[in-house]
Amino acid sequence: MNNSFVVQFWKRILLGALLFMLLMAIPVAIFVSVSENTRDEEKAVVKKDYAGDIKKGQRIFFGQADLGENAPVCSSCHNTVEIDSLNWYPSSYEIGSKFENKGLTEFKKAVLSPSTPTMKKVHATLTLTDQDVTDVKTYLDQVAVDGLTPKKPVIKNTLLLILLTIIIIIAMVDLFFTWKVKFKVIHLVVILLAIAGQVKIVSHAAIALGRSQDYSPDQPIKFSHKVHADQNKIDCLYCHTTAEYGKNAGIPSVNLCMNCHILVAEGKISGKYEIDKVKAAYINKKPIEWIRVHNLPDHVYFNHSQHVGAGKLDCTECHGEVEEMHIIKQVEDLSMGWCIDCHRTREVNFNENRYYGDYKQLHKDMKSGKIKKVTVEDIGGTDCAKCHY
Amino acid sequence: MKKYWKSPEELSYGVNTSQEDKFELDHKNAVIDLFEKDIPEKATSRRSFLKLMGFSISAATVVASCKRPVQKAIPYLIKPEEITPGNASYYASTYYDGTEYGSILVKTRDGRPIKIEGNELSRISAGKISARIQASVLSLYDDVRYKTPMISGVDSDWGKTDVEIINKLSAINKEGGKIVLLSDTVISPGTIKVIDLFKEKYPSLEWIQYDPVSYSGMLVANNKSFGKQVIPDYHFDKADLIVSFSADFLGTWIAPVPFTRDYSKNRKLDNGKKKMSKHIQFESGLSLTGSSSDKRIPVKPSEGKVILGNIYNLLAEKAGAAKVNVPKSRIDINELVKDLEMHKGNSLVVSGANDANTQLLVNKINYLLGNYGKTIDLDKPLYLKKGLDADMDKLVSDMEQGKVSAILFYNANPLYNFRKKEKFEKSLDKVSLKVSLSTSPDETSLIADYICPDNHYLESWNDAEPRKGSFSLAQPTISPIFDTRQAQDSLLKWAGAGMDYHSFLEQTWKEYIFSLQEKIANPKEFWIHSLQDGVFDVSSSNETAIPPESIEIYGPVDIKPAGEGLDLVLYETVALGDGRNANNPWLQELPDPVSKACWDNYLNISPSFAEKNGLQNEDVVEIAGLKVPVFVQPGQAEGTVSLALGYGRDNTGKVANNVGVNAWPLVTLVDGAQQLSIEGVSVKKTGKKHSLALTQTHHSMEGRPIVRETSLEAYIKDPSSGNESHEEAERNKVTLYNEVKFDGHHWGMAIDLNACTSCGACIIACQAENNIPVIGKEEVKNRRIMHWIRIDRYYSDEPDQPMVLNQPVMCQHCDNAPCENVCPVSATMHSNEGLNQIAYNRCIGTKYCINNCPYRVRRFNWYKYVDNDKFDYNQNSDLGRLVLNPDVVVRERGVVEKCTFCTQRIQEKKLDAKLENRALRDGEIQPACVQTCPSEALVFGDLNDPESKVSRMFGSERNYHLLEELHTLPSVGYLTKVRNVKAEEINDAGHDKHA
Amino acid sequence: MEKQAYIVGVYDDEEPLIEAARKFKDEGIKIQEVYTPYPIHEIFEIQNVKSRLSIAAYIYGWIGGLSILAFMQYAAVLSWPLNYGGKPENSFPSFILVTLVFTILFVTIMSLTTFIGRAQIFPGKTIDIIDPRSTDDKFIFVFPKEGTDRQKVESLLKSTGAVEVYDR
Amino acid sequence: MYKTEVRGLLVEGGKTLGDVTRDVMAPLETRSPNWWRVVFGFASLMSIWGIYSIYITITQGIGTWGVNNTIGWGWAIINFVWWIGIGHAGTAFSIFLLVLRQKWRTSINRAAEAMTVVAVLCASIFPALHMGRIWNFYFIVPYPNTRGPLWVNFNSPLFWDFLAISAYLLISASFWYLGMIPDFASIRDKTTSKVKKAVYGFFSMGWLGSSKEWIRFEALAFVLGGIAAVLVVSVHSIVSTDFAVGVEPGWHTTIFPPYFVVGAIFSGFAMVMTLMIIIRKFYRFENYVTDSHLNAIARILVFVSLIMGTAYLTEIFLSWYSGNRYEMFTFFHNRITGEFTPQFWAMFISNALIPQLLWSKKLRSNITVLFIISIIINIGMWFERFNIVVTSLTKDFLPANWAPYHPSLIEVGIYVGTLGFFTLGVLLFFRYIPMIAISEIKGVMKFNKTKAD
Repeated sequence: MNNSFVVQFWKRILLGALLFMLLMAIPVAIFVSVSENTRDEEKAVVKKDYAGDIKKGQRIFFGQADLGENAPVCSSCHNTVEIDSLNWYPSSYEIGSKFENKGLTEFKKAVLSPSTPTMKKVHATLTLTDQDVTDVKTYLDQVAVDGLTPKKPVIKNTLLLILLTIIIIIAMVDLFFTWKVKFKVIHLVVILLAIAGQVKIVSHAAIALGRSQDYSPDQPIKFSHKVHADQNKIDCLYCHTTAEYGKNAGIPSVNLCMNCHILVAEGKISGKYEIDKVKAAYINKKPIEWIRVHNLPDHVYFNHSQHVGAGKLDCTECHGEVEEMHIIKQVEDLSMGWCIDCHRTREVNFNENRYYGDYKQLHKDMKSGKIKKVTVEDIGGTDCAKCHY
Repeated sequence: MKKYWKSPEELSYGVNTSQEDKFELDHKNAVIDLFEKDIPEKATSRRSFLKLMGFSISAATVVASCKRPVQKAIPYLIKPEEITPGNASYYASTYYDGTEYGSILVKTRDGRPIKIEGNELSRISAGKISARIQASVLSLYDDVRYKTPMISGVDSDWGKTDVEIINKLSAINKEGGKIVLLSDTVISPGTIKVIDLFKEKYPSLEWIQYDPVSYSGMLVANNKSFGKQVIPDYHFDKADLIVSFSADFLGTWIAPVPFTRDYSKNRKLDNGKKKMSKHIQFESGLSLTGSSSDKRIPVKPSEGKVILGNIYNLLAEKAGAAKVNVPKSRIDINELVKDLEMHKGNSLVVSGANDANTQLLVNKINYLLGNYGKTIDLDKPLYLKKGLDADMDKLVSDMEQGKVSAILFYNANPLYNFRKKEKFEKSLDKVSLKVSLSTSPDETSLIADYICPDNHYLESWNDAEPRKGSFSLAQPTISPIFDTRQAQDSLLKWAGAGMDYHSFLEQTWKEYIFSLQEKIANPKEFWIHSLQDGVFDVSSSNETAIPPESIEIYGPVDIKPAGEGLDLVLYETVALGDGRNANNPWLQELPDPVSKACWDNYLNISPSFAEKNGLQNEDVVEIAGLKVPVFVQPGQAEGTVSLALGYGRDNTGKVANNVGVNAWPLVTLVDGAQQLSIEGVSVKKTGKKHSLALTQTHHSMEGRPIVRETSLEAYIKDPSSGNESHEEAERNKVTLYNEVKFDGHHWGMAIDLNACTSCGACIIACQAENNIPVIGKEEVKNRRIMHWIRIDRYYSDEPDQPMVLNQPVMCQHCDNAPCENVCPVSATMHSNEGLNQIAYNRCIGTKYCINNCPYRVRRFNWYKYVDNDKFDYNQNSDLGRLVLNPDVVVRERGVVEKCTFCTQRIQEKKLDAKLENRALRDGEIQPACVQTCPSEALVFGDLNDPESKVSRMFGSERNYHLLEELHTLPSVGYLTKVRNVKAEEINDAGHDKHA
Repeated sequence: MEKQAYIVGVYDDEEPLIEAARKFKDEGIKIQEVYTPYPIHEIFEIQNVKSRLSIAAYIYGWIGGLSILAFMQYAAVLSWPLNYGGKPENSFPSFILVTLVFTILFVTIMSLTTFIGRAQIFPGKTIDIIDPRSTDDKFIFVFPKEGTDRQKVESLLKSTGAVEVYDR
Repeated sequence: MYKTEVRGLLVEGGKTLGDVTRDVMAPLETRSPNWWRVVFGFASLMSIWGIYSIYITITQGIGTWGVNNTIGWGWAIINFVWWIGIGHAGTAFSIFLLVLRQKWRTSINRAAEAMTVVAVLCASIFPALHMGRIWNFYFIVPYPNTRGPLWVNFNSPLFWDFLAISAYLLISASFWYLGMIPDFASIRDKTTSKVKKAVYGFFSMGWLGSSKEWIRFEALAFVLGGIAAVLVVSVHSIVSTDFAVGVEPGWHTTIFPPYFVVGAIFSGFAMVMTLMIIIRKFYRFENYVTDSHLNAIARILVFVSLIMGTAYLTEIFLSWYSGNRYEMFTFFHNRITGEFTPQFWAMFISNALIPQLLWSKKLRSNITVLFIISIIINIGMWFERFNIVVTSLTKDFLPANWAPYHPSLIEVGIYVGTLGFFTLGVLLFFRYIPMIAISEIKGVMKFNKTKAD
């Protein structure tokens, strides 16, 4: 092919594409950024009758103020930044919120004469003057309003998208104007790869829209499934009582928690702080507002008893290795394809459950060896109206 | 059938210790902010929390933007044992609103009632309920209900209200002033005891039971004949010949549901039965009952009386009894009398006239025919109607004379439905204390000094004795949504009883009703048992005594000849009855079984009258001062026009206000009984138009074999008679592709057209079960009604004397469904259980399936019907949406929907079977329509099971499929209608003449 | 783009042009390009230019048709067989129309692409217009200046009725 | 080679090649005439009503239309089929005649193709709008997805329709554009305006007119023409299956595909006639669009009208002959007599009877008569679609479902809007695109000479 033709052709196409991309960049960026879960909360400021030095308080909290050699640094246990992992110790925000509406004396008492052994041990070397306490309290009040420092974003899709756009622009500029790289093929490869990357990001964002795989929100109580299910070997169905016979697996009510926690008042590592929340809920008659992790759209009917009770599925098949999770997380994407895939391969208790006796033809086929197993699909498990009505 | 009964520990409900009380209250206050601020939170039960809880999950998931909302999951603080979130519980209860009685099961999900079903243990309603009872659950979530007690129209609280009322009542009592309690018929033994207690405290109390549609004439007549002021129980199943004079016993007369059930028992021809009852109806307007009859003779009401007299005379002549003075009837009745004589002891003559003389004649005729003790039971009378019309007039004159100092309105709304409401209102001025116990605003409560809102019946304790010896209990299924109090509690409070109605009722049952039985030795156990069952019947022998022979027609009877003028007949509609439920949008939108009109009342005129006066549908005429549109109703008797009661309400709520005209003022009083027929009216054209919302506008089958009918005579000769085209279709059946075989289940439904009376209960049951929106008059007029099941009604024969054919039509679940094939996006296809399924979320709304469905059973969501001010019905408010069934998706704008055979119910029962490790039982799965059908015309089951009832019905020679010649292979079968007439009568009237 | 030097011969009618083309061919002088306002089939023959686009289109047709049939077979029978109104999963007659239309669509798109590639035209292509009248009413021959016997060409042009001969 | 003796001169007035370019370019080079501006304004008003109606439909729902549970399709589908029919002719015209090597097509095909593209665009608005959830339109595309994957229903005529119309739009647009490339080059080389030079130069894709370009151009034109000829037949056949696959009485018939194709050609040719008369009149192209051209179209119309009449009668005959009571009711009690009598006879008279007037040579050469008849045919064809959609749906199998149908103002508005869009499109075409294929006209000029000799 004529070289000038190729160059010209690509030039036009790419310039067109560039223009198009610049036009599309704004909506796409918005789209991609909103498809990432974000949450805003309203904040209100409460007036106080004391006023300390926030800066000073912050310095104390971060251990920058000189409090003596052995004084523990608050922030080394009480995180001030949002974290993914589980920190049993209350974060600065939690402390702040807990004491937000309480007086200085109460705060001071809690800090300097703690009740739990862990705290006793750690706080033993802590010496604070009244002024220090006021400063820290003022700082924490502010934290209670502002919340934790958001964690540093890992490379977010939006940024990646912009980066790729920049790469494309640079490659194009070089291709047409600066001519630094002699081999034109390199430009093309770079541009094509970058575009492919962008398409991938956008399509993934589009698919993930309305999905929430890996969703793992902060819960009001640092409830660790690992501690309960793994270390203490509590069966799933002990708490999620209705999974076998009800539509919902059920989030245990506080009285169920109290079955154990009336005795277990203090965790080995976690101390009292989190368990106290359960107790508080029970005493104050305030149910705990858990954040729902596994959400299905309204147009899907899902029944736990069908899967756990009749289908004899293990919880982990859909929820993953919950007993390994400190913070519960949605492991599967819960997409329709995921459901259907399982329905296509999963065997039903065809011979054990007398209900299936009605499927005479399948039984005949099974007996004659025509089929080896009966999957959910064989008995209509991929029909629309099994889940959508 | 497995039901989840109320569990014993729940019985402590209502006797909360104060600590628990506080606990619950705080607890609820905490969550109430989360969901809903509109509902005042006062009630003190865990159930209200559950209600809100259930609501939060279903409502909070509307994804409005791309942002994923954080969904909170709030568990119970302390989970009640008997509630599993996401699973339904059923509680036995009782419905009685003064017009209809039903023993019911209330289905609750997460603590809120969402559906009413029939209680199969009841010997009266036997698991079947009417459209009105089905719809009653919606009125629980009515926004207009009174939310707090009110003093002179200003919100108040119970403490203050009680103190003031007690003070005033005591003062009146001291002065010896008369206190009147005006209620409708009270059938609750408990309530009667409460009123007795109230009377003890205030001896000047006069209790008047006032029935707007009264049976006063019958009560008086029976008193005169037998010394019993009661309504007897009728056994339509035992009658082989039923002659009814304007008694719409399948639609509105006394107890339509039990009557329909009994009636259809003797109309069905299943299992090769060759005998059925013969039903002859004399009436003016075409009623539901008339349309089901074998022979319907349109007559003027006055003519009906003449005919009765003639029948009596012929019978009396043979029996040698005294005759009455009666002019000769224009209608030849010799044949009928002969027939009646042949059916001595198994015939039944009933009359809907509220006139003691006519009822005396009827009594005498039945007596001469030996029907007492056989088809009529005086020993176990029905208590459903007790009001005497004379009492009301006496009350008005008492009030005018200033004799009445206080009046309490309990389920009574005379300012709407009393014939002289102006006079009543004026005389009320002289009453110093007016207290209304109304649940929601009505015409009467507006003028009351004190409004002490009653609970909705689903929030209340109660009992009932609809028939002597048959008791039932009502229990609350949700704590009061608003700050309301049960009327009985109010009365007890004012009577200073220091006891709430719950314990009072329990005590009453333990003391009195307990003693009526011997089976259970422990009163507590008896109470729990009754509460679980919902009903209690005194066991007694089925034999009934024949009343003494000494009855005589009271006084000399002279029957006037029928007048020549135009008669106006007022009637109750099946949907609205006397109008007390007018604010229920489901009922307003239920098409009348005969006219297929909704959202209006109208003057029915006969086609010949219309022609004579140049009137057309929708022309507004003036009659007795009312301006109403006319509706040309085939079968309207010559010389009569008829108009429905129950419309024209004001200040009742956005649904009922200004719908239709109020016809109650036209009622007249003759011989101390309110008459619903008025002689000598005139109709004047106004030249205006008022549009009517009709759901069917073409009434002839055009000679098509749609509803197939035959005569009993022909049927006995050849069971497949009338169904010849079925054979033809079977013969011509060729198929390009092999028919699909269904392994496992193949759901099907059989509909016995002989049993269906077109009462419409199935329509409302379906609406409640499947979250079907109400669309309002304008949209119904645009022919967009959303009901998934409809009842087609065709006329054959002459327009002035038509034969009526009814046919319920829902999705036929065709195995070769034309609709499935044309959906481009695979939103609708066939399940391996033979269901025609639709995935709403896949539908893009091309409406091709609607066009390609020869049955036109698919519905399109033309607008957004939820949360849209243009459709300001129950789905437009948070409260109204609480009635939604959480198992069924609320459809979005722009998607097609249709009958699913209640897939959710099929799945539920299948799951139950799997969990219990057993095979499904026949009849276990009941779609909502089947469950409620009072005549059991609909049967659902598995066609793969040769023993199932539906398979047997499919095997009947009468079975055919709608439009089977199209080879759509429907899973719904119809059984031909058989009329108990001679073969030539069908041929005359049958299919070809009107083509 | 760099401009090449040409000898241009202009005719104002079709017949002399064809005559001339024949003559040049007989003389063994290669005409670099002929520009005409409309297609002249005789010139194609003389110049011996050919297009194999129709063969390509035929092949595209087979590819498109077979692939859509295979796809439908996969989607409707293998991937997720569904029961639409009792029809068999592979309801072939229904597939015919889709196959037909998709084949046409496929051939169109592929032929267009091939045309653009082979004829090397695309929107906004920069070109060297030899004589703007060639799209109006003139027919022109173009010879490269280098390696052409100018005299002979010019005389031949003149003799065959060229109205104008010029260098460019 | 082919000699046009039957038709007389293809181009009259002794035009030279240069004249052709100048004449065709004239409307592009001069200021738009006043009538153009007036009509443009008027069409814009129609379009605004249309856009408003579309807005209401999308935001409030199909409920704003007059359709209901019995009649799921109303004006939207009538208009869709009508527009598709009109949009048929352009391609049918130029492609059939191209394949048949009918030289006289050259002066008409450009306008006909332009009309096709605009009409198909107008048509495609309707199926999109009549969907309840237009925002889920992409469900109709069988793309790999995470739903299982859930494909589409290949049995559904609507899917065929979607594919056929997208293919048709793409192909007619490319065919149209392809033909314009040499003409754009002509304009580029001829015009004096710099802007026009740049713009037309861009769109001419670097066309020079070398023989290598020409031979590939011709090859592609024949490939596209050949396959599009199949498409012309298949598109309307597929549109007809929307009805023929349905069970409704009056729909379920095998005559539909040919009947629809012929009907489409009929309405399309009538519209071509309308347009050509306007072009000829207002742009003084009498020398290019000669009387003999119009004569030729008129003769085709007579012929096609006969086919239409036969089709109508066949349908009626078959409904009787089949003995199917539903079919018989639809044809005899709902069309020929009954509620829809006026619509049926409007269709029959305007499509089967009135065009027969064109047998007369005198009438055929009267431009006014031709114009009026062409308009009548288009109205008649609209009624044909009305008959098919509305009469069958309003009164089908179960009389209980029979319901009346009245279009709402919104539905009418969308139709008027598409008329506006069409007019706007055609006006822009008049203004900015050579209305007559310059190079093709030039190509056939030589036959003039043979004739003149």
